[in-house]
Amino acid sequence: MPRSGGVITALAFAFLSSGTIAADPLAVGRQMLMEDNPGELWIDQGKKLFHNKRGPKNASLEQCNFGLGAGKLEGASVKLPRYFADTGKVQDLESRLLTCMEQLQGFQRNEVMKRAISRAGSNGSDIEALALYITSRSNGMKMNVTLDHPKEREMYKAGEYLFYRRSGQTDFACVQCHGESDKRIRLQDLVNMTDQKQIQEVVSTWPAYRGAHFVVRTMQWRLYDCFWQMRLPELKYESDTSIALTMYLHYQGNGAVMKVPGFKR
Amino acid sequence: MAEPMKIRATLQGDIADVRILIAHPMETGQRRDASGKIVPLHFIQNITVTHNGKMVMDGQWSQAIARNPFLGLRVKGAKAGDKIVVTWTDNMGDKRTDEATVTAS
Amino acid sequence: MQPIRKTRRTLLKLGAGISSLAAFSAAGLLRVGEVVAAQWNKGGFESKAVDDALKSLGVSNMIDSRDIVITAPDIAENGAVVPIAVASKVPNTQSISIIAEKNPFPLAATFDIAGSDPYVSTRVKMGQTSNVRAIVKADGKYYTAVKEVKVTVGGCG
Amino acid sequence: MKNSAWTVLGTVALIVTGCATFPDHATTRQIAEKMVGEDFTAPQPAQLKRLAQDRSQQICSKIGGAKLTQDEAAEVTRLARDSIRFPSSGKYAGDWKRGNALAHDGAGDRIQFGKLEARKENGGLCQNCHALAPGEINVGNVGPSLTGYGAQRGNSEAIAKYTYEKIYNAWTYFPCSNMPRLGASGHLTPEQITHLVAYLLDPLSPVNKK
Repeated sequence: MPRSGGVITALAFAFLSSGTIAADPLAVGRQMLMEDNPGELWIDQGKKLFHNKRGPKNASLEQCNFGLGAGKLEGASVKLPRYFADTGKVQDLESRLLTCMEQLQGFQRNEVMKRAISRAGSNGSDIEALALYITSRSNGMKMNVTLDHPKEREMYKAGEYLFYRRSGQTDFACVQCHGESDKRIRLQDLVNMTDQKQIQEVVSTWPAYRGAHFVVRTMQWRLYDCFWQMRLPELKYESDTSIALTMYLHYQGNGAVMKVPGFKR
Repeated sequence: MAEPMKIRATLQGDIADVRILIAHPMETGQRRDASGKIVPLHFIQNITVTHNGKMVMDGQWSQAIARNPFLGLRVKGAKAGDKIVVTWTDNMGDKRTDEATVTAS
Repeated sequence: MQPIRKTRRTLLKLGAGISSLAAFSAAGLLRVGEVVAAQWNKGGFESKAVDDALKSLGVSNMIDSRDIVITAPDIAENGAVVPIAVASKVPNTQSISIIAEKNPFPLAATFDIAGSDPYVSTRVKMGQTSNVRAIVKADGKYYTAVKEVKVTVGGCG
Repeated sequence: MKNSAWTVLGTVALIVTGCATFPDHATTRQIAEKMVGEDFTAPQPAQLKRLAQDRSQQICSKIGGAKLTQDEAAEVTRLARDSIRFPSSGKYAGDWKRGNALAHDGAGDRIQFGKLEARKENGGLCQNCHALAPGEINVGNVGPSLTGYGAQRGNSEAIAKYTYEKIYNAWTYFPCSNMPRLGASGHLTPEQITHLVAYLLDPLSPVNKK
């Protein structure tokens, strides 16, 4: 990102000399926002939340095992979701975080969960900052979700099934909006999640700073918000449905090079 | 207590490309919170940037600057190791100063 | 940097009508090498009309200039974060101001420039589609350029 | 997928992962449907029924873009045709001005933070997916452009009836298309749909302006 400096100035004077404007009327703004992402302000906050002693047990999260061993964060998020023997469950980053906050720090899982998705225009939640910090430690690494355990394969297939499962008064499944390229809802570009390049762009950019909400959003929020827009009931935080969909999407996006935080309009 | 700014200062020739991100609500005084109460006007009014102690930009903002503000500028005559110091002050008297060192790109 | 805070508070107590730098120097409050920000242009930032905002900047006559380039999206997806960059090639540029003409308070920012390239990039809230105007002060004269930014709400809301 | 993995993968190391079997469709379905039953909340228990699939939705949930069989297409079409209820007024076209507002309204009936979106009526959602009046920027393209819809087709009774049916239940003409069955699902009332028909067909409507 620091290397991209001056692109905009260069752009400005390119316009000046040629008198032309970029063909895509949205592109200039998107590039300008992407270059300097306020989401980065939350990385340090997440780092503090991870290393500081907190909660009823006055402990840090340094002993949390995200699958590669206690405290090992580099390369952990690109292998998630995965099966964890200690909980007997397939967990994504956020549900694993909850497990650690509960077991290591003594937080009440339900209380943390209630606040996990912050209100727009707030300072964001602990989970949002932590998820961003932990994922950022895998920046530059490739998404590499595997399906070694039978439960992981179950989750993957369930996620695929759910991606295509239509219901509700809009008759929508995920694929209705995310099955074709170059489509938009109003002005918002829709990612074709059946296209490998495009799904890679998705899985490598969450957590992301959401411009309209001024906070960092996570994959759990992204899925929750889709179901809201589909007029379906509220998706429970860290539910199997959310983890199955994440499993399916992350696996489809394997090979994507992580670069969080993303910036979403 | 204000959160630290994120300041990048990268050398391009003899110009330091300075990019500043600030955690600040920049409230317009018109927005209502979840309970329906007006959130009071709260925004950065002054922001200064110095280069090795010399003021290079002296900015004044209204509440129209976006939440979690960004400021980009280009400092002439810079070299690696130079000090960039940024200070902001808001209408409630809160302020924050952070610094960065110019790095070669 | 605590002293600045104190001095600014003092400034508030001193009230309007006193030139800040002169007051500080006279009171011996200004330490050598200390950097003091410009006094905030209250009249300009609280103006509801573009003309009043311009007056507060000292503008009586503006010259349209192709040496000022505004980089901003033709269409902003999110009016709450509209990126705007202004680059000036007008010689001896002293300050750059940004005005979003249809905002309730049009004057968004003023940047006095000394020793930095006459370039500034920031992000502005815009309530609706509007002209964005840049005002450049150079050698005591005022130059201007304008660009329309269409603002849409976006999303399915 | 399973079979090709068996035949293609040669090395022992790869077989450890490669030979692993995926649950079959019936098992997957059972697992996933159980999740759907447990993983959502709603302010009113009755709203959880939104997650239940009707027969047509089940047929239309093909995995990986698989094609409908002829029988399936026929069944979805028949169910769609049978679902259509006409407005009590007997007129297909209502008030284009109200239709204009509805077409640009994307809200209504969403559930968030334990609350149902409080609205007098649901929006028509059209703008989300369709270009409408000429020159509008903030329009989607998931569905075809409707700009000039009436100007191109005229506003005969037959066109009005077709348009009404298409909005009421799009699957009458295009089984399992992406378009919601807005009337059949109860998202829009028959009266609201007549306003949308007028908006699309009336020569005075912005949609049909040059």
